[in-house]
Amino acid sequence: MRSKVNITEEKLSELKAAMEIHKKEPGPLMPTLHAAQKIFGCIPLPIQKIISNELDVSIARINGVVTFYGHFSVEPKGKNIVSVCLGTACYVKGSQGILDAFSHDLNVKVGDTTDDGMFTLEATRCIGACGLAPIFTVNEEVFANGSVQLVKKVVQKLKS
Amino acid sequence: MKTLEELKALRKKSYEKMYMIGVTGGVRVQVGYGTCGIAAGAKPVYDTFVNEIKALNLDNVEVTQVGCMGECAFEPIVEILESNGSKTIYCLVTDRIASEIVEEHIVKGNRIDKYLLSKTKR
Amino acid sequence: MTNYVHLTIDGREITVPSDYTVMKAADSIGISVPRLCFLEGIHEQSNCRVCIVKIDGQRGLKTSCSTKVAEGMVVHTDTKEVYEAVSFNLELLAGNHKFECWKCSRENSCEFLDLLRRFNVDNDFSNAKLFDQKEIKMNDTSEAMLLDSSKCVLCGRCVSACEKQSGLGILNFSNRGSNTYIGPAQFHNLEDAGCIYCGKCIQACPTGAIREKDEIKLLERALRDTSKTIVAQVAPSVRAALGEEFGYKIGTNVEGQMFAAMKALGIHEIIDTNFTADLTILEEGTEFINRVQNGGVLPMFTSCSPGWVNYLELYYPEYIPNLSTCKSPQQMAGALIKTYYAKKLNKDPKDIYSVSIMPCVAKKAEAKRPEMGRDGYQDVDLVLTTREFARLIRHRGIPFRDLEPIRPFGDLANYTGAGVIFGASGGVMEAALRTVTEILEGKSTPVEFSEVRGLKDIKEATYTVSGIDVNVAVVHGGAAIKEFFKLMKTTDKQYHFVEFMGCTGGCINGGGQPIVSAINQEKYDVRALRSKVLYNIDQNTEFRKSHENPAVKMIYDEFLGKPNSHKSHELLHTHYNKRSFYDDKI
Amino acid sequence: MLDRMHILICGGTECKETNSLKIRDKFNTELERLNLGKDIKTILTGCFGLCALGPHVVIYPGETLYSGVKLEDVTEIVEQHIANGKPVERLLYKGDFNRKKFRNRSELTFFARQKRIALRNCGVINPLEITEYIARQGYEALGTVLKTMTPLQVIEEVKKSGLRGRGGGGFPTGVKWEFANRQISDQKYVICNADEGDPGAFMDRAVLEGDPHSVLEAMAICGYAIGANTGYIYIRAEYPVAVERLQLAIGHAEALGLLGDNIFDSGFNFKIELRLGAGAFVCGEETALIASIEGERGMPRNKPPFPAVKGLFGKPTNVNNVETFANVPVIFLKGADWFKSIGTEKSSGTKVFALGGKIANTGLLEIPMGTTLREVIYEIGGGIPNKREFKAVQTGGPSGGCITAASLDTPIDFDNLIALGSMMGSGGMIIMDEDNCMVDVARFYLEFTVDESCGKCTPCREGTKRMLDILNRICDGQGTMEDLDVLERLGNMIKDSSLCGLGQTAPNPVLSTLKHFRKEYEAHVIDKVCPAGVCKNLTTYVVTDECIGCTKCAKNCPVGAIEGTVKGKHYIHPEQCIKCGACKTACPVNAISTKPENWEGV
Repeated sequence: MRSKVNITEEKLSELKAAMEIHKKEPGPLMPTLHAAQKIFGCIPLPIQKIISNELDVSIARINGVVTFYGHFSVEPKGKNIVSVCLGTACYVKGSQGILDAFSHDLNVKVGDTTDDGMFTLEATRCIGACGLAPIFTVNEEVFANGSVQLVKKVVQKLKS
Repeated sequence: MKTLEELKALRKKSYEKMYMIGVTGGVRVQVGYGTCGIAAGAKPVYDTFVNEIKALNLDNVEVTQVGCMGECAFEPIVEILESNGSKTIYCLVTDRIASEIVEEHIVKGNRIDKYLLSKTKR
Repeated sequence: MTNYVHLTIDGREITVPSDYTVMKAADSIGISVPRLCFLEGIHEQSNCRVCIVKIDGQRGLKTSCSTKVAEGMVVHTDTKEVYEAVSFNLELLAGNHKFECWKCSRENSCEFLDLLRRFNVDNDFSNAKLFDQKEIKMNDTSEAMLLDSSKCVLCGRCVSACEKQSGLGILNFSNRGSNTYIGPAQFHNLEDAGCIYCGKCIQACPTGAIREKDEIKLLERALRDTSKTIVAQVAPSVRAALGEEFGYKIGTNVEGQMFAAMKALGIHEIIDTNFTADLTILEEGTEFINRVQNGGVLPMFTSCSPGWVNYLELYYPEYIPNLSTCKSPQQMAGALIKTYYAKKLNKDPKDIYSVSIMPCVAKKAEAKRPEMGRDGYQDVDLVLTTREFARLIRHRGIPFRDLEPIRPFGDLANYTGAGVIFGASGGVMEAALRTVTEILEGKSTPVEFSEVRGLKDIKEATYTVSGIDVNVAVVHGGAAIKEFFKLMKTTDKQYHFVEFMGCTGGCINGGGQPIVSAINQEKYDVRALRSKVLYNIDQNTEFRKSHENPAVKMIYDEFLGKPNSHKSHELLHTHYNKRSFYDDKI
Repeated sequence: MLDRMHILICGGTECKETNSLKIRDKFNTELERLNLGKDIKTILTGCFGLCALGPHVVIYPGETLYSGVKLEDVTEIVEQHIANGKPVERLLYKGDFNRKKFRNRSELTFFARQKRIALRNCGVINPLEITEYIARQGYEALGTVLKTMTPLQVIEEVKKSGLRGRGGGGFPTGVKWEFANRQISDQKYVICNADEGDPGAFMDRAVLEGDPHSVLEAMAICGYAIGANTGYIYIRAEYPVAVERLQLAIGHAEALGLLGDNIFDSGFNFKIELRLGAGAFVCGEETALIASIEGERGMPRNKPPFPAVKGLFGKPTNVNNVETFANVPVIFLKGADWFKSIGTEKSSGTKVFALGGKIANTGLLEIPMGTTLREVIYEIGGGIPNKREFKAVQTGGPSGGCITAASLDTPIDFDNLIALGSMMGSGGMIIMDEDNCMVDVARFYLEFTVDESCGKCTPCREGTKRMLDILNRICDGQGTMEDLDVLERLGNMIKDSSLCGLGQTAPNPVLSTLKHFRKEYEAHVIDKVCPAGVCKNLTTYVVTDECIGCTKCAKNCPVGAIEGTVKGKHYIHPEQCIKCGACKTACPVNAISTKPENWEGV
């Protein structure tokens, strides 16, 4: 089961409040989308429609912006987000192997979310910690000097 | 801020505070707190310094965050500036090492050579 | 004052106004720079990179569509480097294109195919063993249109047309890089994406990626079904544009050949939608007079353009009471075909196959509205666009240019000049005014109301009719509709009667009309040329006012009684519904 | 350059009052007298901050600090110190800030060879405290500019400094400002491009995190110069720490009246707002960045019109990146001449690089332009670890190219790197060793551009994808020689006909490796071997005669494919080997090889 987007009245009013502020600024769409992504964890069509009505921008256009940027997503992400840095410094130090290991151990394709909605696996671009390459992050936590062994350990811990 | 003189006065005051002008035995602990440092574990290190120095009631020691020094592979990096002009850079600092630095270097005044960046790199 | 600059293109020294692009400068001396994404005034994003040229002293190759000329500039449009780059770009596009030209709606109007021919492009990148092939996305559940990513070259012309001409923005790019596709948000189905089916995107598309739902086969089957009587109606604007599909100049009237072709195809009964256009004037005019005299909702809006009706139902449903309850001429004709005409032919309505040939894509969906029929059958069974009709004629090998023009017979093929100008923006208004003023004034009034003619987006006029100032407006094209509603919400002016059309220029520029290539859109004022055909016919008809049409008089006498009678309400009027889109439940 | 002597004389206001100008003249005469004038420059610098003891003189190299220098002391300093290398003990600064004891940092080559201008405050001040920035002369440049200079004078100074944009193209910053200044408009904008997206580059992050005020100050100076009252910082959302600190810094600067209305009582107003990027590399291109702030897909627009004419919301806009801005205040503190004296003739100043990959000292460094790649890699960077052989250095990220050992003595500047088929880019510098497959590296970069291409123009959208298809096949062992030809032709076509910088440079990693490492490509195509042992389908691991029989490889093999006795040469069973490379990593003597027999290298 894919985790469903949780749209509550409370979150909606949070979005509305954010839009009230941004509407007054020039170029309100990006800040609004950042807010929506933060509040709901993704920006599905119903949310896009609300933004469309409020900012008078067509839904297709909003979706065009949402799908253009890697930071926004239309589908909800998993409970845990594993991101492996594929910046050059990390790549030449073997981060592809780490990504493959996560993909194998979590049984999920890169960019996808596991069926139980527990994990999303992403490849990210440089997060600027190249001195510690290869790097990966699980949710907010950063793991430095990654290795396949470390992946195994982390996955075990996450699954338990 | 209306005039350059005003700014310069503030600058003088800040400079003196930052570099402990006229303070005897002043110590400034700079913890590298950029993304690299944070990723490498600067937060517990910083917290350790703050807590231990508070516990020891060392009011002439200031702990501060600074940006990246560039030596990312050796983060977390801590630099100790003393009002006598000496500067010491420690690298790959952990919270345990941080305690040790407080005890040995800051309290007793003994530099701990084995943790020096200059030693580690060579 | 215009400034001029001197430049050299392919060795020829020329002088052009300084605001010219290199492309325009080249065009002016007959050098045809290839182009694909460029659609003047609508899409000037220089993203296809097919119009690139070499400019001395500048790094790389420059797009001629966007580079302005400069004094002393030396341009080469056809070096080896340019040729290679253009060929390569075209080959890259071909690698993702599904070639099924024989059944493609753009078989003979494909700008992409023309370029592939011109550059004799190889197609090595389409080798699925060696190169990744894009996922094909099909958006084909709508009754009117479909979107087929396998033919899309991502030029973005449709996106700009929808935004600028229709004022809607139904289509946009999604994703990025090689995963980019064009469509509604999340490739949501078109019928639930706020699309009004005006078809501006189709006219903008250089290939067949976005097109009307191809229903030629349905007619082919019906023509071979011996149990059916095929009754076909044809809209006013078809005769003004159909000729373009057979090599005639834009603005040629091919009415007689059109009827001859219908006959040649094997269509049994031909009626003219111009007739029901006249009927519409009687119904709508009467409705208008009633609203004015009895304090009804004003302004009254016309209702013959289904694109416009879609627009109102989707975006301004609060104005539904303003909309005339009259069906469109197509649907009026459909209703009469299966009732009055069936009886005349002595046929069971179920055995009649009612076909309409329309300049319009939205008509396909209009015909399928559930309220447009009775006793389990639809009044119009099949709608073909002008383009589909032309393709059918071609595929059947009918020598259109050699056909002897004919006049259709039958009662419902009679029309007045008022009926035929329905196809041009302002035509409905003018036709209505011809009749309404005469009825209200009780005496003969002028025929021509030139204030409502022409191509201005929003046309306004005030006529004093039996002492009352009647404010009318004519609005055409989605973008102008949006504009007009803004205006109407802010102004104090009380409008009485407003004609709306979903397409700019009216039906003559409908989404189902022959495609005019980007280059020809630059060269010719298509809307004006086609409108002129209709106004010429109008001038030469015996009767120019709808209420003078003897056939109209006859049908009221024989069948309907009088305008807005119970019978006509049952057959010729309808109702509208508020609609919403992207209606996923949260 | 680095070894040349400099005499820095404090030219701060207070020192000037105590004769520093005359002292400099005296130095010059004395140097002239000893015929040293050519090699040694005297420079008036900004205040050293020890004004009570001025005037100060610092002699480089060695950073010897003299204080309280009088006119009559000059001869002695020149004769003793400069000519004979013996410091004048009696004049050495002896206060609490004994410079001699400051040696710890500069003892490390890593720091010693650097010259920190953009990074001057990074790792030195607390970025959360505006007072520490001010303590280091922060906002003095802005104050001076607003109080004493006209916008045109400001632009002239920047032009004179020779500062070029540090974001990639290297366009002269002063000229850019001039374009924007010339436009007549009711509204103009300054944008700081902080959308540092090159994989493996993080110098902008370091500045924003370590010294946010320097960027704010520079933007205000730029605003004054071009006539803008609003600035936007477009920053990657991936840099939360930097975002937070910038937000804080803006608040502090506003509270002190250093941003906002009527700054320094000059009538000049300037406000700065943050805009977050959302994960699109192409938004580093200025027109795409502008589209993004406007709330559109980040698709580049055709130039001209340039942003200076028609930019954000259709108004004249000047865009510079973080590092460029970070240099600006220093130019006004120390003078354009001082700035111009650093670096090379056409590329003045310094450049920050993010050194990464197979290098001992990964990290951030700032060096004067003109430093050679060899100095950077072997002296500052500490060379290649693990006894591996250097293979290539990649600069300029996905837009750049690979530079080989043969070109290591090239002085780094904008033009030299372009001549080598690479580019400065934002400053990523990735070192690769023999274990890196250059075909795979080219593939990696191309995968990046394919992912990050905005999809607007045909060559970039479709062309890079096809190049990637081909490279994937080559790495898989399915490539043909014809493919190499198509790669080259396609690459050149994409360079020539793409709309924006991303597409125009996207083929560089492929074209430069094809040029320099063609043999490696051919090994993949003809011999079906990946010499570096990266492309799994084309790799066979073998133990060479170097083996000392330590058994480490066998112990580390996850599938038990390695057989051997202690002190005996080991053997890898190819049919069991899963090509994970664990043995190669474990081997202490580099005795496990993936190279084909008779491989002579590239």
